[in-house]
Amino acid sequence: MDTKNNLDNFLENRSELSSIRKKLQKEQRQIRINAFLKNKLSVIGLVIVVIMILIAILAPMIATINPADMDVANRLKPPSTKHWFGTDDIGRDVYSRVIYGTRVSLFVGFSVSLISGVLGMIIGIYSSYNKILDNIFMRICDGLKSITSTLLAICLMAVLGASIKNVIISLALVNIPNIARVARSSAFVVREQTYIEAMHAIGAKPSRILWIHIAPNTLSPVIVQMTFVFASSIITEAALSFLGAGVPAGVPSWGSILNIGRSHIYNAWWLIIYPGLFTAISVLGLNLLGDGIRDLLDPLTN
Amino acid sequence: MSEKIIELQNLSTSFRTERGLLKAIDGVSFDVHKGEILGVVGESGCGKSVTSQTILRLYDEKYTAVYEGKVLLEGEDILQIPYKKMQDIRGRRISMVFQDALSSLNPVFTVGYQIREAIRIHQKVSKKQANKMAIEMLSLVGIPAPERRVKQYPHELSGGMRQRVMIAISLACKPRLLIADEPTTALDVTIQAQIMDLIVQLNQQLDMGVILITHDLGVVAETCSRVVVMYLGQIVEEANVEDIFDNPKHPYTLGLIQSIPRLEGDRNKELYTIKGTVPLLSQIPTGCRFAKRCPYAKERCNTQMPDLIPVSETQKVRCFRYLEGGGIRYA
Amino acid sequence: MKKRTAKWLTTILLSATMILGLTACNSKSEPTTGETTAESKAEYNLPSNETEAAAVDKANVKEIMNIAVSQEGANYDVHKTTTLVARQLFSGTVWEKLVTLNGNAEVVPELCSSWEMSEDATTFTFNLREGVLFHDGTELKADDVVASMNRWIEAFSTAKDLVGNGRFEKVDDYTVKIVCDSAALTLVDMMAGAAQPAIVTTKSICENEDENGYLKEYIGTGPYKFVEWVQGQYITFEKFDDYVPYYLEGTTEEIMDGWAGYKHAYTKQLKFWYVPEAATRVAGLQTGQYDVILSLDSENSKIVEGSTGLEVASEQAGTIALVFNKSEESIAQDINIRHAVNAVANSDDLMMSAFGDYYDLGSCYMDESNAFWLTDAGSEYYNIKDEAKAKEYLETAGYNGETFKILAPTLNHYDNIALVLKAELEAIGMTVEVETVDWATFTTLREDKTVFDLYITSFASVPVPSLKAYYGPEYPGWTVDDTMAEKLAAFNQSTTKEQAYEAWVALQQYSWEYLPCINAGHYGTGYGYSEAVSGLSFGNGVYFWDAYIPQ
Amino acid sequence: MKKYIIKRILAVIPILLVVSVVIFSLVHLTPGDPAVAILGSDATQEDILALREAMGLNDPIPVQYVNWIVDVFHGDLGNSVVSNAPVASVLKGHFLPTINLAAFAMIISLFVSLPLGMVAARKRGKLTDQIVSVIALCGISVPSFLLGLGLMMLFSVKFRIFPVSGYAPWSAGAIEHIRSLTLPAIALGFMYAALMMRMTRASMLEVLGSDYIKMAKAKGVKEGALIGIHAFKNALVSILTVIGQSIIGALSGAAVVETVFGIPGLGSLIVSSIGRRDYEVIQGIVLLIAFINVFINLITDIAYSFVDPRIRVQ
Repeated sequence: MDTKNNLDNFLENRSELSSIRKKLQKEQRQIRINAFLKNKLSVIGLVIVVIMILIAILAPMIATINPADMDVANRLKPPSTKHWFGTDDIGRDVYSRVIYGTRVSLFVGFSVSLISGVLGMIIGIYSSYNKILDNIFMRICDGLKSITSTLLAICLMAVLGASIKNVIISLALVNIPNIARVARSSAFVVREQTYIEAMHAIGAKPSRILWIHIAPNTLSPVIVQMTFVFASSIITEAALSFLGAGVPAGVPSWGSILNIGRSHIYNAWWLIIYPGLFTAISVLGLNLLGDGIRDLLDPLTN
Repeated sequence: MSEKIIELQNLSTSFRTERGLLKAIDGVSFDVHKGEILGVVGESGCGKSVTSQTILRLYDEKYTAVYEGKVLLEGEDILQIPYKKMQDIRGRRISMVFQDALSSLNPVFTVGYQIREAIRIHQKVSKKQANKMAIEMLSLVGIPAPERRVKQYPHELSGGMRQRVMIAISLACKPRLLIADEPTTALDVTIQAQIMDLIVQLNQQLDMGVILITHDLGVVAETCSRVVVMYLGQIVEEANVEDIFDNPKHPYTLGLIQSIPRLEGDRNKELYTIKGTVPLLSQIPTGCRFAKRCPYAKERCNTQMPDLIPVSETQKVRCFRYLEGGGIRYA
Repeated sequence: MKKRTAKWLTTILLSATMILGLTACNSKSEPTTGETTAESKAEYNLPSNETEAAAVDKANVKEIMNIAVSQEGANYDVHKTTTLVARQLFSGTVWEKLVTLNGNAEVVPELCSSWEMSEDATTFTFNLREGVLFHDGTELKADDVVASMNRWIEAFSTAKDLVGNGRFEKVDDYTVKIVCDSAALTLVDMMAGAAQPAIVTTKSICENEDENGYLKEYIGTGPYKFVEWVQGQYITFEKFDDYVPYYLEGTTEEIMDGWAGYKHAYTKQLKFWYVPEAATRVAGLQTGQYDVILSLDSENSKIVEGSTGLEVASEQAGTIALVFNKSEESIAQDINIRHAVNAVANSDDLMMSAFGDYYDLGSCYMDESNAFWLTDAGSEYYNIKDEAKAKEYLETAGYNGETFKILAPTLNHYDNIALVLKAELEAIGMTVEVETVDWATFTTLREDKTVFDLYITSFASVPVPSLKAYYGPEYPGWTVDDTMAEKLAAFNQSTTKEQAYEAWVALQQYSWEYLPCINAGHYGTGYGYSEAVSGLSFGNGVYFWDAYIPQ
Repeated sequence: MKKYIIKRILAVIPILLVVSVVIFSLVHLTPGDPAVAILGSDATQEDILALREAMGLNDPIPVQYVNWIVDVFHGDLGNSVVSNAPVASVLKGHFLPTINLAAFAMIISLFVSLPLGMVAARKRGKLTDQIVSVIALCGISVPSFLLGLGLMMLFSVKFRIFPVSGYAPWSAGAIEHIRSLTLPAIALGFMYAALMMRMTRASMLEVLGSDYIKMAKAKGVKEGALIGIHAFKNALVSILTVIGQSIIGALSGAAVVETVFGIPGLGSLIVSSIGRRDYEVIQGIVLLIAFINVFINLITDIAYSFVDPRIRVQ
């Protein structure tokens, strides 16, 4: 019997099987989406995140004053009809800066989770495939992980200097090991499955197996992980900026407003409360949504 | 006849679900006498396990389950006593052996601990004494070198051994009634037989009542004196074991018996199966619950619910067709 | 422009403050030399200390005083470090110098009983006080002074430049002298008040350096001895029982004037806590955890003032300078660009953005506390806020949208100054980029001629104008200009103070024309303390040699 | 077991090597140098240049690395570039406050999270559960520095119950010590309490649905023992994982909280050391943290085998 025929047979059988599986999956998915929508907390999370995204997109319309405009004479003024959230220490409008800060936070969170998600997945999947690579990557990941994310981020920021780009690079680097681990372990599980073994047996190309058959199966846990990376990046960015090692002075970000508020905690509560609330609520929303997505994509953990 | 240990009177259990109350068992009545083994048979999902767990009130009564009817344990209705008092009944007067010993034994405690715990909950004995008793129990259920076994964890034992341990735990306080919920399902055939023998032997030795829940009619034939056949939360037939096999009255019972593979007879003949599957609890039909799958069903079966009617001193059946015809002529 | 009810008492109060037993002699006239061009004045408030020395009941004084400071030194070898906290904590308290400054920033004797300068201002002779004891029990002798002073000269390049090859030498056990290569009129001023104070320790301590060349032990002659430094936590001083106090020249009263005079050391133990967070220092003061806190900014000082039982003192602390890159790599090499920036800079906004109310304007490069050197030379260029003129300058310079790079450290909100300046420059059509980095990065980056056109920094109060670093060709910003060098040399070669002052006026005038940097204004700092604390000495810091809390 | 531990400890070496290379490169890639930290902000340019030369900061980086790592393997972490104190003694001085803070935070969060998590699992879907879930969500959503600032405003400034900042060592008395650490520990521990709460709830739920719990119930085991002993011991494995991760997180997350509360621990030391470019100290801290991290992972793994006999260390 020639291999080709064998392969065709195999693929045919497999496609039949997979069409059944797909149907089942679709049904399952529908059930889970219903469950997701029934779960009030997930919906609240979704609403918060959607509002955040809207705020970020519509920032120029929602904001009342150009966030970079300063009026030093009116510095540190409490909330008023002109400045809804008061002014900061060089007289910029805190409300507008908080609104624009949503953009920065979302951008940082999104970029970090995307970059670390993609790179982490590539590393994780390759590691699952090649023992030598695995050893190298995993030792490096172990090393990075054992430095702990906060310290590593602080050190990286010291090297790179304050800028949004560098915050994203640092946080992505910090989060890659986590995602790589998740991708690697679920790739391992998929790899052990019979059909992958069978594909090896009939001589399918490794890269094809990796990217067409293994990678998609690691997607769900990676996406779940990414939502949490999203949330934690927003916190870490705020913490870095709070320590003065995050985004540079001119950029309106929640963390940098908090950093200013830190030295005015007695006389300018509005510099802490508003960005603080925005940070906490968005992270809350993302976490709620993350929980929902996890239940949606990864029923095993439920 | 000897004294009744337990008597179920019109027992129903409903579960609170998102779709409202769902009745899992409906008007179940039977009794078990001292020294007797009662078999409860039926396909999965027919309410056997719900019945047994209801007897022990294992469901969460605040949030999940609602019980109706009576469960008389030596004349006392244990559905009415305070929930806390159940702790004294469980394990001491009624105990239970579960299907899968691997998952039913706590993996993080030693075998000895789990037996001792059962003893010390109900009896005031020292730890040392309890340990001695545990070792005795293990040898009672036929485990070799029990002194060594008490120190072992469930995962270190074989499947049969684990099942014996579970029986040892159940019998630790010499209960009046043992409920064995499919005790052999997960085991090899040879081990199955050993475990069943053990249960029969202990039943005689300790003079207790046993409710044997199973879907395996073969096991029933060998061990039970009386049989209750359940379908979709109801008893459809109750009879002595001989009558069930020789003279089944309900079409469902008949179907079950016919689907037992036999050594004699035509091997090439396809094995009988009852068509269809047990419907979900939420889709219980209005008439006879078996009607949809019954080869003999008539108009009336689809609209009206038959009662469980005694047809002889020892036999009861729930079927219009049988009652009408004075007996269905089963081909 | 701001008009505030000026309570412009810094100079006056400086003198008044320190004089124990005297009521503030507010009648003293305005600074004798030069008028400040201050257009707006911070409401500084340095309280005068009116406690009668005799009235202090020593038996009923709290044993420990807790002080919160915002900085921690890498070490406290003040010969070598310029860290503000090192000199504020140790100077006059643990260490003493041959000479020090009185309330009028005049040089007066401390460890010496008198000193003489030769006519040509090259030779200085110091007669030591006898019987002064170090904390290790040994007596102060010429050998100790020679070792200490020469160590200081080696460590302090400005002094080294001034004295040339001259070094201190022993004349007898109680006399030392130094012969400088050329006129070194300001040597004693430096010894008395430089950022690297010329403190005196024992000869053996001077020689007992660690591998990096820092003192291993801090042994001085001051009223308090150093006990312990727990890094990251606190520094403890304890009263030195064998301290030998001295009287101000010409008095026998137990009083002080500025940093000089009779120190009592009423409190047994001084504990300086390292508390980097401003808010935490304030909260600690409010809860009584600390008796005195340093580095209070203008907003927090309002909070402290508003709290019952708490007081605030404040004073000028230094100048903010916008230093231009005058190398070929920068567009600021063009003097017209520099003038354009200067013309549009709004000093009020620049200063306020970083210091709130704790600033005042003034074209003088020197601070009010050094009254002798004040001058309004060049004030016509200061804070003119003329956009049209700025645009003219830009046109002359042929400016064509080149990026103007501002470098600022994140320290003390200097980044705010950069942002405000950016906005102002953009208003006249300049393209501006701001880079804000931490202090360590800043000090390295500014050495690179290509990364900035202007950077923002501060200069703490110095006793002599020549200590202003930005006149040097080596200092980042690279002032390479013949006229400037000539005028600086004229200052350095002066042999009398009057001559030096003339030279300084000319130098400052030329500075405003040449603009090596823009002097944006003077910043202030505050101190918060509990009402219960008496006897604090203010003036270029707060000092605790007479401080006490009655029980 | 012994063999396993030795094997695991040996496995630490490559990790620490990776860590050392990473941190050494990071530290030396950082712009700026310690000269200014040593000389102060008003130092003259000449003095700075002279010091830089004297400190040998101009050696090639690989040479510096090899020198350092060889010393480290001899147990010598070097001397602080800035204060010249031995790094080991600097770390020792800052280690206790951080350990105490982290331990206190862990104790608080364990005492809060475990019972609450168990109760929430027991009352799944009911009001109690929802309240606990919301608290847990807030916990993982409120950054510790924000919580710290809030607690400080409320309990130190307004009610004056706790000191605002600073650290009182054990030697200052147990009460003072605990008082000085209470607020920072809460600020730091809240997030980990939340994580543990979620994990406890989730794994308790999983366990409570298992057959052996039903079996124990059928045996007559009382409610308390059922949850507290039978279920808990089983849930403990996954809870232990979170506890281990939380301890590590608390150690490194302390950086921000320590800065807010002025606690002289490793966290504030690393923040200030970065500001001063105190290379050796930064390297020392990171190595120490990495070592603790690996060590805690080892302890957790060994603890697993005590909790769950099915997990064998090998």
